[in-house]
Amino acid sequence: MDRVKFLIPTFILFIIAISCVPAAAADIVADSAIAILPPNVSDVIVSDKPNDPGGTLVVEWILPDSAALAAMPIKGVNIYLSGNHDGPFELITSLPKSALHYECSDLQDGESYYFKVTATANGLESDGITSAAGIPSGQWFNTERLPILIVVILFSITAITFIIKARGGYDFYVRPIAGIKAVDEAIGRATEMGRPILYVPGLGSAADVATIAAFTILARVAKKVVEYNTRVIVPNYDPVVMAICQEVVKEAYASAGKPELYDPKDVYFITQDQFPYTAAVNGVMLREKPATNFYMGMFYAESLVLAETGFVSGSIQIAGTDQLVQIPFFVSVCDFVLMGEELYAASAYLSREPQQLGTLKAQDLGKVTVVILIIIGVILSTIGMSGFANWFNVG
Amino acid sequence: MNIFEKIMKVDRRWVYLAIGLAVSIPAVYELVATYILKKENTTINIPITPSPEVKKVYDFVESMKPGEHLFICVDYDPSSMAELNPMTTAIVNQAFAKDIKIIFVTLSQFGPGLVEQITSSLAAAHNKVRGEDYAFLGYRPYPAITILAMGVDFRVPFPEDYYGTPLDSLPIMDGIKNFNNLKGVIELTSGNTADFWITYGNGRYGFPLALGITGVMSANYYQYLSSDQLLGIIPGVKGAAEYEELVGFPGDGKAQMAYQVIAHAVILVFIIISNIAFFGTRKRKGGMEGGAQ
Amino acid sequence: MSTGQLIGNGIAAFLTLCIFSFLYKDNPFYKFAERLVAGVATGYFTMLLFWTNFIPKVWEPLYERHEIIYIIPTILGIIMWTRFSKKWAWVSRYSIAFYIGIGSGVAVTLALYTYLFKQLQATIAFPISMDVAGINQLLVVVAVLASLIYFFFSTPHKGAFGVASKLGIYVIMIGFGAGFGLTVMGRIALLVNRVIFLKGYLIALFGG
Amino acid sequence: MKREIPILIVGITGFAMLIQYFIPTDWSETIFTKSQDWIIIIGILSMPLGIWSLVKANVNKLKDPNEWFYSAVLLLGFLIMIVTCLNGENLSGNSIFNNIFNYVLVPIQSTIFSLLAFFIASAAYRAFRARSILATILLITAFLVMFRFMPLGPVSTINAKIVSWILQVPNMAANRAIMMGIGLGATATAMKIILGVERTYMGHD
Repeated sequence: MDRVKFLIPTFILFIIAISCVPAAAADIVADSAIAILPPNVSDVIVSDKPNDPGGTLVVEWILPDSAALAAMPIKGVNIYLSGNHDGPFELITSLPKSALHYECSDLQDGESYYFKVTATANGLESDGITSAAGIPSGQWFNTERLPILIVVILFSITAITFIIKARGGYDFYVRPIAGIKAVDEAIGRATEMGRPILYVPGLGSAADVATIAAFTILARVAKKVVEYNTRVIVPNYDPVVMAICQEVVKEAYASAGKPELYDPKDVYFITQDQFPYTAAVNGVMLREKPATNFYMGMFYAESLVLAETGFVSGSIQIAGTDQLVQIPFFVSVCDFVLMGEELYAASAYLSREPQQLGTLKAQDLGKVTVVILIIIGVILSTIGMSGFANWFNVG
Repeated sequence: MNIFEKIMKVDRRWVYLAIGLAVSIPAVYELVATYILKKENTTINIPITPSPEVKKVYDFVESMKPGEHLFICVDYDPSSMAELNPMTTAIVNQAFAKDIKIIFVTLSQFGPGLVEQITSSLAAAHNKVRGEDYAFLGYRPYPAITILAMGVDFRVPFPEDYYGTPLDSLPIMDGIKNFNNLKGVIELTSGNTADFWITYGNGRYGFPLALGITGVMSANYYQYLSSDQLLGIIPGVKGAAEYEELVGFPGDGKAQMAYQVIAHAVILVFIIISNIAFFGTRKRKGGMEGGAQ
Repeated sequence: MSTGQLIGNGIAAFLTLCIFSFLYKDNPFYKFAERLVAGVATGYFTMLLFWTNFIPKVWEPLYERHEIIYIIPTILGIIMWTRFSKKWAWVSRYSIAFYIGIGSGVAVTLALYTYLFKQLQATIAFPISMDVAGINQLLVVVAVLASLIYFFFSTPHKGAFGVASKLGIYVIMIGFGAGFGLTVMGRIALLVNRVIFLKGYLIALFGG
Repeated sequence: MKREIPILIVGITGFAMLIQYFIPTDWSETIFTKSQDWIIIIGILSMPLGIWSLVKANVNKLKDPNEWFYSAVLLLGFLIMIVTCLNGENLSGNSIFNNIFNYVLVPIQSTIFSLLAFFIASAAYRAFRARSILATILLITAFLVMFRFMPLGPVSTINAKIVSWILQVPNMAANRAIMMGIGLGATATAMKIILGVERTYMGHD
């Protein structure tokens, strides 16, 4: 409604402005002392800034048609602010003509504000258009992020459904993954050779999901280690990660009824610096000669240094990481690699608990959805409807 | 064990030695040439074919007229200097030689030192005056916010330049309000600021944008070439060397290129040998089935 | 180079060679450098964290600004020390739980946004057409779909599904090959820097 | 008490951070920044655990006739860094602390990093053999990408075009698919942790 109310006068002004232009141009050429004001801007609209904590209004305007204004090129706009429709107005900013909107912040939520926008040209200023009242307010929900919320909810519902189904005895097919099958064999091999197992949980912190996935795999490895009566060495980069690894390994010994065999010296801290840590783990590999090396979690440039040294010391190597750049190096050097999502799937595979497998099914349904969205999205983009793609640009 | 099997199982230390030698050759050559042969120019001249994405950046700067403005954003830190400094130097050399005016900004914490280092040496070489031929506006954190603010007016995030002079008193900034008054932006980065320049810079204000990035990053940014969000990319030392070749100022990029080419050649030769040996052993095994091993 | 720098760089050059000696085989020099750097790095980071994190994030808010709320994380942090005791070690789980809870809560939306939504949007943003860019886009879409199918866990990779998943792993391998090949340049550059450092030191020592 | 409360804490904090993402208010922002700060604080205050582990292991080794020297070096390096930085101003400038950083830590770090040049070559030598279709694809792509460094005139020009295509089409597609998989996997794992389905990190009692 506000828009319409303002469209009529601005349209009239616009017509006047355009009809003035040839005359104005002529006048300026003839006698620059006669001041003709620049034409006004139009469509000054004030709105609350969406998805913000409050206190900000957005002012938009439309500049006069530049083609008709060759003689009086608009330089920019001045923006004035007042608490009353009739002023007094205070200049708050001058913007170049390329600016199409202005965000005015530090305002009081719930108060009415009026903006006057004037056009400037040749050092002169138009009399300006005053907006309707704008009232800033904060929002409780970021609507731009709605797509993510929908996905979170759908994903949770699917996962919970499958978990419940699985608890009820529903059996899922899961395809074999070589790297996961190799875990048990690798531990058996260590026992035969009488050598320890090295488990490197990477450089991530305990707040990184990949590291948390690494804890789960460690739990499984430690359990097998106890079963086979061998030894697992876990050098750490982060003290919190170390504390959790100790807990996980200790638990494996306790649940097998051999708590006295757990040696806290085997799960230890080295240093919180990437390459000194790498050098020390290299040293462990060459001196302890582990039969099997596990690299699970987040790895950066050290991936290849570790994997090559492990190869030299003759260990079987199993790696898993979600660091895209490092996967090629693990793939080239290690015997088995869990690539990206497989690292996360590994915990479900290894636990064999039905509820864990249930979430794998949910992940797969997620992929089906993604496949469908890609097909629909590309078709829509191809027929010129790019709005769909922007829906995923959640900011 | 025949020759192929020996090659297949060659001690890794021979590979290490080859790489070590490959990388030492240019260095040793330089030492010998400088101190024994007393030569002036010790750079090994490697013929370089510029790739299309680098050529486009060069052509873009080349198409600018004297007095027009170019914006260069130096967003890397000293740890990636080796890869990125050569390309910055080459671009600045080209622009200064063409009397193009340059505005520098950095969105990296350690950037100011780098910019000062580059501008002070190159400006002297080209007789350029700070404030007239080039300006350094300084460093601001929060890249997205800074880029958006510069799109409105450079004076919003940078009321004064790095040296405390108000922008309005700099002759070079006369009539330069925001990106619209510039010909284009070249972003040199070793981190995620490139994403901000693509999304908030090119995406919002539509100016021509070129990237100079490290080799490891390059795989992720080629997609923006096909979608025309970038006009060109200079990837790593190789891109820098190509740029230097185009500009005609041989510098650190070309000097490093000699090491790179030899080392890459060694690795490629090893891969070829390894595959010849692999097929050799396979064939023999097939032919000598059941025979003595 | 000043005498001080010359000595400093001499130490640096010696340590550089100690690390390189590892390429031949493990030896006392490497072991020396390895242990030295582990000690120095731990000392360095301890003091760096102390001055740049502990002081502004714990000491100043609590002791100087009296922001009572900071007692909570401080207690959670101190609780971690119960791990020194066998009997009370379980108390540290409270802090670990807090740590992991925050981490996974942030991870849900972050992973969806950066890994899923951004990639999805980038994949579908461009139209397919009959020119080079359009055909490339078609190939990208097909390749993305095939690679996604490779990661299906709960369906046997047989029949048409098997063909797609096979194509997917081929595409993934091309990606890995390209990733490997692209990285070589940066790694060689690192070694070149060390060689140039040693060369510069030799020149400073004998030639300069 | 030992297990249920921690799992409850994980659930509450995880759910709170999840909800926080959708709420654009000031206090929601504050919760986010504070929580990140608090995690850092827990991390810093956990450092003594790490230092204790390192120091104890090396003090024990001082009695070992083969190891005592190396452990002494480690402990000495550690102590010198602590002692030389008891004053925060020594973090930068021409202090002993900063000089050890520049002349010991930095060169060793960058040398270990540069070992990658050797390892990448030996890995390429061993791994890039045409053993299977997959290995062959890996080999050919890596070969072409590295081959772009060869200064061979027209051959290089054609190769540059092929490499450019590889990077823009299959390489990008592979990266995107792997990333989308990671997105789903990480989300599922994080949800399992928040819901308490995944709790191995906690141990029993």
